[in-house]
Amino acid sequence: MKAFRQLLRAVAAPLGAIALTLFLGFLLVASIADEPVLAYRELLFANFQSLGNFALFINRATPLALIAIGIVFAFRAGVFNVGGEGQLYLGAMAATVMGLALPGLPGFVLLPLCVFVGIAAGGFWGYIPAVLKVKLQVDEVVTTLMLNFVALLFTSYLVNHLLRDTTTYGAISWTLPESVWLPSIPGVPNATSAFLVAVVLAVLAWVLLFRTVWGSEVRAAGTNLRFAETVGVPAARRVIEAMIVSGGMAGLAGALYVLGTGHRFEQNFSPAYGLVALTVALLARVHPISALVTALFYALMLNGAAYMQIATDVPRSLVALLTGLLVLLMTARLRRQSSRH
Amino acid sequence: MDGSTAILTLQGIAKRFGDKEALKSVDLSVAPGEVHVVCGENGAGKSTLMNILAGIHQADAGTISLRGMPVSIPDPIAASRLGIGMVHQHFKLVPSMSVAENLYLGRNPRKYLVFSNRAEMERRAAELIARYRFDLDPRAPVGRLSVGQRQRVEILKALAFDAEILILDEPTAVLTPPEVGELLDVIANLRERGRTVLFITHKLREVKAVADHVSVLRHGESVGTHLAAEVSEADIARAMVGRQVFLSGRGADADKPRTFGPALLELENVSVSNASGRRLLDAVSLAVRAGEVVGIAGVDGNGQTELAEAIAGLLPIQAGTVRLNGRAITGTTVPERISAGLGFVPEDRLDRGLSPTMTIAENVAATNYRRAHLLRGGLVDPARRDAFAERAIREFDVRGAAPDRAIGQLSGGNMQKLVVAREMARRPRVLVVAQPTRGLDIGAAEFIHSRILEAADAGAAVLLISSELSEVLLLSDRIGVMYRGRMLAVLPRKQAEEERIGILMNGGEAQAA
Amino acid sequence: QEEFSTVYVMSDNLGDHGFNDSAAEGFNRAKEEGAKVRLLQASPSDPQLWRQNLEAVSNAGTYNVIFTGPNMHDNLAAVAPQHPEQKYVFFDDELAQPNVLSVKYAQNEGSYLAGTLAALAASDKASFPLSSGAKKVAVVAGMDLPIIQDFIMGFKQGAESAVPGTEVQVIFIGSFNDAQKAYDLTRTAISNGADVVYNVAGPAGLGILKAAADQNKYAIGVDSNQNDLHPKNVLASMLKQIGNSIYDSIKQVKSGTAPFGTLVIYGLKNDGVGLVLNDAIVPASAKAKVDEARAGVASGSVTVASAFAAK
Amino acid sequence: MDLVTLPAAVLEQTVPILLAALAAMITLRANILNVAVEGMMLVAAFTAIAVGDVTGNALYAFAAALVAACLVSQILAVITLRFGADFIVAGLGINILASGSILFLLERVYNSPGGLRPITFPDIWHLPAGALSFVPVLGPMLEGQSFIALLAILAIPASFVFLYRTPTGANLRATGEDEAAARSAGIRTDRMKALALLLSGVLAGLAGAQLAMDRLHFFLPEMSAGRGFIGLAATLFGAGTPWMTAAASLMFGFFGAVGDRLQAFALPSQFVLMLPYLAAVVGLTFARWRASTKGRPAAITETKV
Ligand SMILES: Nc1ncnc2c1ncn2[C@@H]1O[C@H](COP(=O)(O)OP(=O)(O)OP(=O)(O)O)[C@@H](O)[C@H]1O
Ligand SMILES: Nc1ncnc2c1ncn2[C@@H]1O[C@H](COP(=O)(O)OP(=O)(O)OP(=O)(O)O)[C@@H](O)[C@H]1O
Ligand SMILES: [Mg+2]
Ligand SMILES: [Mg+2]
Repeated sequence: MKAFRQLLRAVAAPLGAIALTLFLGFLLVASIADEPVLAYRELLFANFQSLGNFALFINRATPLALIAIGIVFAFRAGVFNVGGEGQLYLGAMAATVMGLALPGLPGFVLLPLCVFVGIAAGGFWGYIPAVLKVKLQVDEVVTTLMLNFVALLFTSYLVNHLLRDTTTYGAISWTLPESVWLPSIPGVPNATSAFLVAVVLAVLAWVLLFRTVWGSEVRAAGTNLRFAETVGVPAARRVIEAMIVSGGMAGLAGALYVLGTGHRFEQNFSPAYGLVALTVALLARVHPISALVTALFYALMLNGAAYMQIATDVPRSLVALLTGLLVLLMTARLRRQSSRH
Repeated sequence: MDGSTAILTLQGIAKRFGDKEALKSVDLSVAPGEVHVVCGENGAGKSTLMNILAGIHQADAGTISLRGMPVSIPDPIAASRLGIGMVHQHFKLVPSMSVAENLYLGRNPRKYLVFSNRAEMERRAAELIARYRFDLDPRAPVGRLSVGQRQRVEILKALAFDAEILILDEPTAVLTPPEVGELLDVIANLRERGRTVLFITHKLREVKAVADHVSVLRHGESVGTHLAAEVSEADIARAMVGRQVFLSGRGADADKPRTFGPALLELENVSVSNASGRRLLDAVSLAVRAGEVVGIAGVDGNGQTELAEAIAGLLPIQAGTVRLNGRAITGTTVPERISAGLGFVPEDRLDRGLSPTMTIAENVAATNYRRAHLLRGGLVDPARRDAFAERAIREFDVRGAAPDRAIGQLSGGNMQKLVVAREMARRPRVLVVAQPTRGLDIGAAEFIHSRILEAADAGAAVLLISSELSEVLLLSDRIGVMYRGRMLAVLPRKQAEEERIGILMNGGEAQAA
Repeated sequence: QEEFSTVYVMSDNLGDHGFNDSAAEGFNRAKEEGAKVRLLQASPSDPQLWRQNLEAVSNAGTYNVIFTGPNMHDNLAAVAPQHPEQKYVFFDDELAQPNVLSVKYAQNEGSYLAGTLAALAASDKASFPLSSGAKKVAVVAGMDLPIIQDFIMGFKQGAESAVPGTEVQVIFIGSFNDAQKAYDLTRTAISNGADVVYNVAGPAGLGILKAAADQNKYAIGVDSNQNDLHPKNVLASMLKQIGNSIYDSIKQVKSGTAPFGTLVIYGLKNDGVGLVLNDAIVPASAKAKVDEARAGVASGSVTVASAFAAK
Repeated sequence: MDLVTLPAAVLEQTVPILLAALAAMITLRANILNVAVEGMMLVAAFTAIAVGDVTGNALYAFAAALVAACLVSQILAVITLRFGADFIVAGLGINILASGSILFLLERVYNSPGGLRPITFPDIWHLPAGALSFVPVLGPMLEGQSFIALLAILAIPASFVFLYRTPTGANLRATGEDEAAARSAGIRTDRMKALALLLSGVLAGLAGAQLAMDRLHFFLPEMSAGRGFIGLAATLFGAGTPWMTAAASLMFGFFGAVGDRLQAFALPSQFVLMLPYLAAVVGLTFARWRASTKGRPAAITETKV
């Protein structure tokens, strides 16, 4: 019950900002579009107008949620993981390579293998900056950021020169064998069942972080390293583990994207999901379950915006504007900060 | 003393933080050129009151009069213009900057209008240092200074702008005994120069040593001002706490025969060096028996911290053996030592002792998840954990605490109680306690003392490390003295006259070992 | 049927002075003739958004024909079969579906001409005064993508066949937006001796042209006619006649003659790609040689290599 | 590889990163991780082109770019300092807002969502060729550089002098290092942070103006291409000190320029383009490793009592 109230508080906090942004946005839309009400109806509800739209909404939220939940682990361990994008790409690439390398294996073997190597690749990409931080105090913001570029370029090389489907014009790999395609969510065709994984993992992440000794050790290491050491927490190990989980989650997001949505690796498949998920995690106040909720909300806005653009003459840029405003206002408090503390 | 001659008069000062009434109604009158001590329990509102005088907080009600004129003090600059300077309980220094830069922080002398005039700044700093005969290098970065030196920088910072009234908030809490002596001299010196000093302390000895007047705060109210010469330490303690306080320990009845069990904590020639090869512990040997309290005295920085950390498993031991309950634990990890029966109260609660942003429940549970059965099916059971914390809060009388509050919001004394509570909860066979009452009021200190003694009575071996010689003398059955990483002597309490310990602490009489 | 309406589901933005703007030109021509036209722009790295747009307009069912741009292969493959009544035109790639008309451009053929011209310019100091005659040319490309490789292969082949031994530097920016880097790289190429730089970099290509102009060397534009951006330096522009082909397709759909279910390739033969010369600085002799090359490809006597396998 | 033009190329690649890095450095010293440099750069670049287009005056365009970036920085200041928003979230928000607003203006006002390319655009002053031919190495490196590039170089010592040789700089550093200490010394820490953001705006404005005005004379969305973040990395690499930050920026510039030249060897472009990023990770690791094996200076025992 208490946990629920806590959660409610975490979720309720940004509601004011959302309302304010929506209001400001409405004024903006009204000043431009002829039918602001229609525009807003599309923005908020078009995602639920058809199963198809709903599926796309789910598909949008899934990678965001998975990466954001991962980032929560890193943050809780005191690591600022800006590397979600690179971890995502490597995870997607690893799953693709595995699926293309052993197409003969039965799906029930190959699919878990693909998922596993995806997680491993992302986790490895989280492990490097974590070790450098723990052993040599190398700033993780720099390393994770730089490793993003490395991962993007590396996967770009692979997809263009080794795995490319030469029958199409795109920078896309050969299609994965259908045996490893993830099924859709029952009843919602084309909605990736990876979303269910995200839901389960959000809850699992919450349990791990707040209901296990491991979680409390990670958080102790993240808030006061010397305290952690003193009370017998292997702090360095926990930080590294949390980063492996963090990278692994992003890698999983990539693998599940490939297996559930794209069915092959595509260069530029991510509109900066890593960075958006970072925002999502921060807006969710670093809580895994509210990260899931925030990811859903964010996806709602993103996809709703597209419908708004299609249905009315509201320009696409207005949406970016609204999103920016939303992010900007979401952590603002409407009261002046107390001057001490 | 009547208001007309007073340099500073406070009337009806009140202050609340949210729903917490920190100050209800405080009256205070301070004569020019006196040393006025303010005491009170932790959380009585002393710091809050002084912060109001220093312009850091604003009073909700009441008046402040300076030399008979009512004044308002909206910010620290205004306070300094009015001649009020404050040395904070928690140092307010910038570690990377030099002494001179810290002294003139926010008020750098300039040249060519826009540039800092370093030469001038360092010259003035040197002058100031010389005037008060401090031993400080104006160019040394503050981060490299010892605690006592930093304290002096803080004092100079207040004096740099000709503070007529100098406020010192618990300046002695972190000082070594010799440093305390020097500080008291400085205060006397200031009084001679006609400065008025407002001095907050929990150490009643100091009150007797320097104060002209002593005022007592309790629960945000002033409960009286006395001539220091006319009241005893016990009187002040009673006024503070509202009841009689007995400071008792084993030292007081050292003659009483005691029997101890087998040695539970044994150190044999333990040596520790730092990365650059300097010996921090030099072949230290020591044994603490079941039921015994062994106190370690010594000037801070002679290896006491390292001794505690080496036992706790936080420093790698290069040579020698540590045995706990007869079993060698030299190379084992912290959790292994904890499960072997070690309890450890580190010297700095905010550094190693706690994670301030985590909840009270989590902090108290940190070393107890498995032993105290806080898990169910491998998962943390929040109800059990909260109940566990609840029990600690009750047993240790931690005021204003609830399991789900961040522990950093508690006062220092209350935090300290919870650290001790956490370590005692396991009923450790060996308990290492460092600086257990630093910054605590006399009531809280008495309480912690009695818990430490109870642990020993129940059969634990207690190693007490304190820079407070009186505390060591009060509690210990035997007393070890450390000097430059070596254990110079371990004396039975009866042979440990204060004077002899003092000589040992300064490295004298090395052959006594 | 009252009003003819069409929509272009883009995987990119307008304003690139290239492919997208060229497409928009074609739509605008159709618009002037009374068609209702909608252009749905989208971020170039968001396949899910393209899918969303594609599904939304397909579900709407109000468009006579839906155009989609490059990179949409999988999305179209998923959506088109679900809307068998809906007609689609797929640009710059191919998809075998009865309701999809695929349109491809032989950018390798156009680039072949660009390579021919570049090599001529780089070797002939007399007719091309800004050139050193050192037989060095360069391609500055956006990202290492298949379609870009198609450009490069054609260009190399053209250069080699026009002036054997011409050295072709290939340099990638790693982005289609980073015009500053494009500028720097172009200067690098020129300082390495290149006299002619072929722009294959989308929006960032503006930086290539500017750098060539600042260094007073030659450049060849791409996708739309960029000759007058720097009239003294841009020798020619390799055009995919996207606008034209879109306009033609719309007409065909209107009149019911569009060959849905097939692939149409626009190459040099049917003027779907071409090289627009900047006549002010390209002398007639060079023009003649380019024309000769064009004729060779168009007649089939020369085959230009491609980065794409035939299906 | 052409070694004669390499120094100049290194300098040119370094300048925008350096300016972005200094922008992030100034706020880092006030304890703000400024992720909004990217957004400020874009706004400045756009403003420069838009104003230059209208006025035909390079100086107006330049000034407008700086003012615009400063305005953005102050929006960030208000939302964080006045309304307590988180610096990082709000900074990311500023970036989205900046690119959104620019796109909005491009679509609505200019009808050209892909960018803004005025037919003619006023050039800015560049150091004429041969002006410094008497100086070896440095001379050819600096010739042809714009006054913004020269300003960028000057910004290194200037920021050093500001931080370490002026009272305001000292106040700013104190604010970043220990806010409570600064406040008790009577420093208005919120104002210091706002000031840091303002200076950051000036520097990011320079970076944006350089990007748009120095060579290109047009604006493209996303033309900053992550330089704001690379700059942030350079600052963290340089531990927030001016010279080290400059050195880190130079390293990025160096590997960028060398990478460009390596493309001539027909290596796969991806691996060449990776070079600056790999160099950053390896370099940083190596630097920390050296520091740790040299024996850390005797631990400064920070008493937090
Ligand atoms: N910033 C604050 N916010 C909320 N409560 C505060 C704040 N500062 C002080 N308090 C409350 O005011 C009370 C008085 O605190 P104060 O620091 O003045 O005590 P003190 O007498 O200095 O105690 P100590 O002896 O431990 O230093 C405390 O109990 C605390 O709860
Ligand atoms: N963020 C906060 N919210 C509420 N109360 C606070 C907060 N920070 C501090 N306090 C209160 O302010 C008081 C003064 O804090 P301070 O850090 O001076 O501790 P203290 O009691 O003086 O410490 P010590 O016992 O070591 O002397 C504490 O009693 C604490 O309860
Ligand atoms: Mg206090
Ligand atoms: Mg206190």
